[in-house]
Amino acid sequence: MQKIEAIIRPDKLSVVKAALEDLAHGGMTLTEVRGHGVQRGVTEQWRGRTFAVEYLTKIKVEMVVKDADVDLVIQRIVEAARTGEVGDGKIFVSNVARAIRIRTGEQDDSAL
Amino acid sequence: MQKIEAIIRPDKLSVVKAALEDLAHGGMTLTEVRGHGVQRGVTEQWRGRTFAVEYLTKIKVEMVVKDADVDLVIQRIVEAARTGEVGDGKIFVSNVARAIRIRTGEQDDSAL
Amino acid sequence: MQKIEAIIRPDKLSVVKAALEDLAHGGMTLTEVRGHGVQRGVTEQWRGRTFAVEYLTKIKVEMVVKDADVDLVIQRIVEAARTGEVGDGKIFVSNVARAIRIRTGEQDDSAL
Amino acid sequence: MKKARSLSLAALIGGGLALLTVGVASAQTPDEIQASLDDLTAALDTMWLIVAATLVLFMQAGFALVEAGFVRSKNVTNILMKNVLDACFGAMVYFAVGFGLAYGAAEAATGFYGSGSFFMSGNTDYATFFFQFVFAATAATIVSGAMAERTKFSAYIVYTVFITGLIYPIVTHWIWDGNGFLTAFRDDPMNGVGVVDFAGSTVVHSVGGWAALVGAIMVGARKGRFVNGQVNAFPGHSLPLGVLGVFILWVGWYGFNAGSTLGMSGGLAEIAARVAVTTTLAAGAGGATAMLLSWIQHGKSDLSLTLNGILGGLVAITAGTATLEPWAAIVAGVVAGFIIVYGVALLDTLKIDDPVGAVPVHLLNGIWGTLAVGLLSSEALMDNAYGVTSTWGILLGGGTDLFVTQLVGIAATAVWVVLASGILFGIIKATIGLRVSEAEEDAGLDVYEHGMEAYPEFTGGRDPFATLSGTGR
Amino acid sequence: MKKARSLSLAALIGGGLALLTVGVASAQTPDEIQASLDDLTAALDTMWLIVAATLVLFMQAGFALVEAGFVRSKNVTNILMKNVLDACFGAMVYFAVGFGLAYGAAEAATGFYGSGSFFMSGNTDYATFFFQFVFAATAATIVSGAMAERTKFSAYIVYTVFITGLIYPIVTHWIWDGNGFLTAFRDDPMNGVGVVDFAGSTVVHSVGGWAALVGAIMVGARKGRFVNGQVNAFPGHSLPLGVLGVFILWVGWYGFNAGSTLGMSGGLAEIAARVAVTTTLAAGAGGATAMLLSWIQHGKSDLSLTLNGILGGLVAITAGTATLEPWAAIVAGVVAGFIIVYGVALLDTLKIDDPVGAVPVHLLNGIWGTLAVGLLSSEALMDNAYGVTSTWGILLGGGTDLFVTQLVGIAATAVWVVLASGILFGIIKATIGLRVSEAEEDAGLDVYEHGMEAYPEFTGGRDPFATLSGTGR
Amino acid sequence: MKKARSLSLAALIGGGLALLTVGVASAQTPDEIQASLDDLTAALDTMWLIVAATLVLFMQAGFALVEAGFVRSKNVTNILMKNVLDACFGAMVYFAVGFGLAYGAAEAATGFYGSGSFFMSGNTDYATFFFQFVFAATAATIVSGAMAERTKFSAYIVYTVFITGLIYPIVTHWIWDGNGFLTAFRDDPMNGVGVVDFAGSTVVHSVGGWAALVGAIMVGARKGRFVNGQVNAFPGHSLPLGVLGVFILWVGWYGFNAGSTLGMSGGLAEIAARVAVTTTLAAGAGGATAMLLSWIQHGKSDLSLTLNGILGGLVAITAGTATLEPWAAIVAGVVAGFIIVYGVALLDTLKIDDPVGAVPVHLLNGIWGTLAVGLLSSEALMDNAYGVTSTWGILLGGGTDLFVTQLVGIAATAVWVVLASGILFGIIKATIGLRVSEAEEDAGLDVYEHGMEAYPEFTGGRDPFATLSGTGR
Ligand SMILES: Nc1ncnc2c1ncn2[C@@H]1O[C@H](COP(=O)(O)OP(=O)(O)O)[C@@H](O)[C@H]1O
Ligand SMILES: Nc1ncnc2c1ncn2[C@@H]1O[C@H](COP(=O)(O)OP(=O)(O)O)[C@@H](O)[C@H]1O
Ligand SMILES: Nc1ncnc2c1ncn2[C@@H]1O[C@H](COP(=O)(O)OP(=O)(O)O)[C@@H](O)[C@H]1O
Repeated sequence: MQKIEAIIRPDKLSVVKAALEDLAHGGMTLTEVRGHGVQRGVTEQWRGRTFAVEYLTKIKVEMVVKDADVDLVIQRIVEAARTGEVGDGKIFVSNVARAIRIRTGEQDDSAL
Repeated sequence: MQKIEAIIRPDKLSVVKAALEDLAHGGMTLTEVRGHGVQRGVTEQWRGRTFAVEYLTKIKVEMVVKDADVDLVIQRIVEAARTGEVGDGKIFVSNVARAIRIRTGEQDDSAL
Repeated sequence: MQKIEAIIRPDKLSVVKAALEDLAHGGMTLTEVRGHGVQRGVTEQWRGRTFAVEYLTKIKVEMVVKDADVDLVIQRIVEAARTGEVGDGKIFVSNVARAIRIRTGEQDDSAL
Repeated sequence: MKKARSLSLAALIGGGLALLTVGVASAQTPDEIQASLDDLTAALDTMWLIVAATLVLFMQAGFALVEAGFVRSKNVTNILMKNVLDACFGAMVYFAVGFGLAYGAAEAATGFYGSGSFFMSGNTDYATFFFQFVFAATAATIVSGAMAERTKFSAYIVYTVFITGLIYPIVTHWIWDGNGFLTAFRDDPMNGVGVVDFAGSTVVHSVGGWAALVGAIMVGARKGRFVNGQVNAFPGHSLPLGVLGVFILWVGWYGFNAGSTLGMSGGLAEIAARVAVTTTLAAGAGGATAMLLSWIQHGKSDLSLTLNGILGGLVAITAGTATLEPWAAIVAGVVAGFIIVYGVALLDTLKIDDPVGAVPVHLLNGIWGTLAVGLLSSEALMDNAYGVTSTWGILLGGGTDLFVTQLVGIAATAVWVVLASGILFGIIKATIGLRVSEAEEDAGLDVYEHGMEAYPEFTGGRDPFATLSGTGR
Repeated sequence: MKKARSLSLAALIGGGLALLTVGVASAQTPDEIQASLDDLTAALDTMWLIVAATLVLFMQAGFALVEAGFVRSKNVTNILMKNVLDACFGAMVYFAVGFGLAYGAAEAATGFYGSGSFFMSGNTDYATFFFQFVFAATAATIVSGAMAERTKFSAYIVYTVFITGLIYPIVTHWIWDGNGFLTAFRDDPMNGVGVVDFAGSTVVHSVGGWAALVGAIMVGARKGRFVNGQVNAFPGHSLPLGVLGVFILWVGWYGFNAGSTLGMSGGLAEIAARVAVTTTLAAGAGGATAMLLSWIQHGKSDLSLTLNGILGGLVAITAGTATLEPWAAIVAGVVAGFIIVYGVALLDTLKIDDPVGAVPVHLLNGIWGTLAVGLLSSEALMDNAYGVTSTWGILLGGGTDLFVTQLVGIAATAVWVVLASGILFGIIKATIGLRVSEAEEDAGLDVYEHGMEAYPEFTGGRDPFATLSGTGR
Repeated sequence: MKKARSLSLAALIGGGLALLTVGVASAQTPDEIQASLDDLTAALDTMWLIVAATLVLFMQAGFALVEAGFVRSKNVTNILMKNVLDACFGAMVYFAVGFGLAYGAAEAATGFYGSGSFFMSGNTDYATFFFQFVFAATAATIVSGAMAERTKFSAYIVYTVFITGLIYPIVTHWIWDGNGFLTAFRDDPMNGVGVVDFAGSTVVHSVGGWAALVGAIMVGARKGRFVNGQVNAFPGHSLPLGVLGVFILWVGWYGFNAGSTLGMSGGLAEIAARVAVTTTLAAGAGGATAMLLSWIQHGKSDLSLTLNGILGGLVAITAGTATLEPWAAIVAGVVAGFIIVYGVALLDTLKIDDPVGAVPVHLLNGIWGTLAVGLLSSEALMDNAYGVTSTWGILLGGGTDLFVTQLVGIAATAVWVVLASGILFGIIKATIGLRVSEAEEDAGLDVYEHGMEAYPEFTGGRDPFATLSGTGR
């Protein structure tokens, strides 16, 4: 099993989700994060003084999927989340040793 | 060392925490996440129009533990977090290469 | 590639960021988390009754870096985030199998 | 005359230049002068009633905010809904039956309940109705705070209707209606004085407070509040809401207390001004005392208790606001501060769960305020405000008549409200049920009862998931 | 005399002991008595206008909170800014031209527009100006809610200036100025009665409502609201703000409605008191009805609709608040509740996006309220308030004159406001543009238009990133 | 008579049908008529004082919200606590000594301080006390904003007591008491006119502002605000709180300014109405100007500066609200807007850290408002409000007498408040300490000083950790 962590634009979440809907994936977990990369922040002001907000809100989508599904999921996410502008985000893939479904105690692939 | 990531119901957090109290675990890190799995969301309404809230609030509990402790910790979490209803959550285990305690610079198992 | 996850004090974030500025690192992702370790919480009160807030706010800094950069990044973070008091936090390092830049489709090291 | 009035209206609206005095004809004969004087007097007194009632209505917002700020965010929509409906249903119910039970003066009326004026039939004293209604709404609103975070919404609707329509009006009749068996306004008041409750420490606050206590006991404590002999604190989710609510209540209290002169003419203005001062001093003393006590106890000053202390001081001065000298108002407020700090702790000991402190604020201080009249009222002011010279505060040498009468008022109110609300909550419990399910309590009443979160966005401050949460069905 | 007044001022301020009566000389001759009576009458009526106008100005805060609470957090700074500027620019513009167009009585004035009193020149009736200004500010503020979350800030500034300075004052002149061609205050009113709109269901609320409708249509729906025939809900980010806003509006409405007597003397006090009661009952009925309907429809009671229902009830009673009996006020409120629930749904069906419900609340209920006068006004109260005995509510046997006149008033207002605001929004669209870019709409107007988030901290509740966000340039 | 009054009370409360006029006996003799007139006059003026004072007290909520909204969430409980206690302690202290120092008229009183009326002894003018107290509370509350986010809570308690009890009352005595050496209400005022400060640009706002400036300097800037020559912005955590606060202040300002007529009879109503209009126009002009300036400077309109601009305009009109024509009020407001935008920047340059802008709003515009009287007061209105015909605004040809007197007033106030508050803060610093520790400042004052977070839940919007955070001890 692999964990796919995609850091995407908040407003792309619904598109990404739709793109993954038909896959038989078991679930996903979302976290609100703040990111900093090539993309720089916006300028805001407070009582006449401007300042840079250097971290922008992003959504981290985490999905643990079967090894066989990794490529397809990545491809779908890339297609759905891309705008071509800086700030589109990144995908990181790492190995997962075990998975357990708390409700049933099922393990690994059948737990996803 | 292994990282145990458990995604649980928010109201099970105190039970899970109590179940782990007597273990000599070094610490844990919690994140509020939104999850989507077998469990579907609730229906809410706004000015007469209903809509589905498809992501439900969950807590992600992260603990990095010695290899020897992994099974026990998992077992405790599963017991504490289970209700038997959909939405109980999942546990993912992955390998951690190094650990450092910032305060002392201690490394790996002794840093946990 | 390795993922460096550092859990630090919120007020150390700006120092850590400054310490990493000159490195050619590609980006970082931040999450607000609540942590529990050697450090115990603070006491608060509500209508005459005191209680312990057992989880304290921490920032999780995630950076995926080239293998060659790992040691330097860790060293910088440790130096910047240390106060010597309990609660300084921890750093965990784990392996990342793949990285993809969504905007361009670049892979692995060149995607960082 | 009516034509003239409508013309004057036209003139006032239309001609930007028209002087405002055109409404008054050139009255010169003694009779015309008298008519003008009567008109001005009525106008002035009516205006005061309307302004004061508007301030009291604003207190609904204050209660809503205090209660919302003091509960957890998962139950905020629910507590807001209840406060909103207290006003909405309250208006209907008090119009239909409540006002008549309180002040109806038909033949059927006795010293125990009024009759007549239902649906305002045959009664055109709208200013009085408006002023009395806002008090009724206040009494009803007290209960929702004490029963917050676990009471069924349908149960709430039933009990609020009965409190506004039946339980509260009866006590009003007893103590404030000229026919009431306890009133100071009868020709032959009890012990020559009757119960002195100027603006309602007993009539409004204790009534709400007793019902709140009975309700809190019957619905039981919130899950997890008292566990294995340990008392867990459930901090309220927003102190700014709580503070704003208390300031709004404080401001509204000038309508509540000073407005209870019911007019400004005939020397009432002087009383109203003094009432404003005693109200201010008691509020300040209550807040300062609770703050200092909490500081001494825990080494840190507690804003939540300070807020309760201010409200406690206000409730405590409500009965005696016209008959206590300023120094006595400060005494009343200081004692109120103590009552808050120890009263909150006492409820915890008794395992009675009152999330917002309605019982210490409204019941305990309502009782204390009513007793304070019997203890501290000055001779001169009892005469000035009630025309009573035979008895005044026991501690100032005024004998026991007043104090004993106050005790009777407190006791009668306690018996009636405890019985009536006990039966009411008992019937509700046996039929539609009083309490939500455990699952609902865990998840919060907002989603289960109303399908609506108070802060539906992820962080309360910015919503990356907004595009999703709105997927329509 | 002036010296005397200043001396009295000095005495009042300086001497804590000075009696408040020193301002009045010892008037004994009939003329002096008359002068005193006139002074008191003017003082009383002016005071009422000032107090009522202050309450109405407070409604600006109510609108700001309701609109802020009902939008998503990324657009909160923007909607707050608009509400703040409605009051700021409104004051300038109404002072310069609006008041003159509404009530100017110079030769050039006709039945269709006023002239004179621009910049208050030659007019010292400041109480009237103050009272009329706060109504103008209300009309302007209605529009921003319906066009929230996607309208350019510069476009907003242009349209708000024209609504306050031109569109609203013209209708005021027609219906409220003594010269207006539709007014009830002419010597020869249309159909012997003129349009009866006591406090502005049509003059204020429909005017704002029509402009809101035209604006909402012309700016288009928010991105993602209507997709593939599906209607997506965008829940407002904070219900406590919404509830507080509604309570503030409810409280302010007593200034709005009861204050529209424009005085207290000459029997007006009695009208004001009755107005307060009908206002209360309609608000309660509107809220209760909307709540029950939503409960029946979805099995869960909807707080957002309940809030709209209260406001709908208030708008619906605004025209007839002085001529409807209490029972009729309840009828008006109940119908208002239905209009809210079905009106909100209707707009969705028509794919008109009105984030806060300005159209159902202000336009639909403004029309309903104006019609309700023609249907339900009682004979006695038409006489009492307007001195009209020839016609009253059609359902009470008062013939068609009143009802038809009300229809004419509604239609005339519709034609003018739709045309004028259509042209206004058309020109804005063609020049500076009406709508922000898609990118700006996605990210929120707060950052793009104002560089300022409403809740700049990460979680809205605690900011670990605060030290960073403040890095100066 | 007293019996009659109490009977009328009974009748009013008891009999729903009783007419409101029963309080007035059938006065027919000239003396009885005169008595009725005197009673009505006193009632009317007292009512105005009570209503106005209530509005001013509401400003405490406004200050609390603006200050809370403009600081970071980790210090919100602390700033709320301070605002709550300003009112609580203020009431005690002003009752005990402040009022006597300001208006006490005992033999010992001089032109420099009052004496007598301590604890209201021998003084029953409660309306005046109530009105004066709410002004005192306002002055005290200004300071907490400028010293927010780093001042010790115990230090705060000490300084607020001294400002309310000593520093503020002295200036009040000088300028508003009939004996004060600078007052316009003496028989022989300085330069034939005395300092003209109708509602307190100098007496209230500059006093608070000077103390705020001294305090902000002596406590030092917040950690991280000025680093290596760079100025870091610390955005306030909630703009909705800030906006609501400003609206509440704006509304309360009608009590503050118009209420300062201290009555309605004897032609004062006319002044009050004009005051309401100039107040409105200056507020609008201040807000609009600050908004436009910020837009020009940064390309984006800045809501935080707009809010400061409105408050600046209100402070600037406070002194001259009765003697400036409407156009001049707009001028005063426009200048106030400039002062806000450049004043805020100036403080940054001077490295003085004033989190909420108290110095530009209250001090700079307090000075400007006092000078504006000397520059722009019209001849007619100086006569109308003060009975002075010898001097008026310098720019309108009224000579230098008024302007010079205003300068003296400003200077005398500056010297006294800077000295007194400098000594006060110096002693506090040397004894209990003025500033919290660095660790406390980092973590926020809420947890360290009060053990209470303003938004204790994780996200401010929903609390998954709630079950934990409440584990009792
Ligand atoms: N090396 C990295 N480690 C962790 N997170 C990263 C890294 N690089 C980028 N990110 C995350 O991805 C987001 C998008 O990165 P950015 O460089 O702006 O994207 P792009 O390359 O598409 O312009 C960042 O905001 C950050 O959250
Ligand atoms: N494959 C997955 N990858 C990441 N998170 C997952 C995955 N499957 C489930 N989750 C997380 O676990 C939570 C519970 O999943 P769910 O399927 O509802 O549990 P159960 O199987 O017990 O009914 C989800 O809300 C989601 O956050
Ligand atoms: N074994 C662990 N697994 C996950 N997170 C941990 C672990 N140990 C510590 N942490 C995180 O690190 C933070 C700091 O830990 P703590 O033990 O207080 O630090 P220190 O050792 O420097 O005193 C904790 O709040 C928690 O978030």
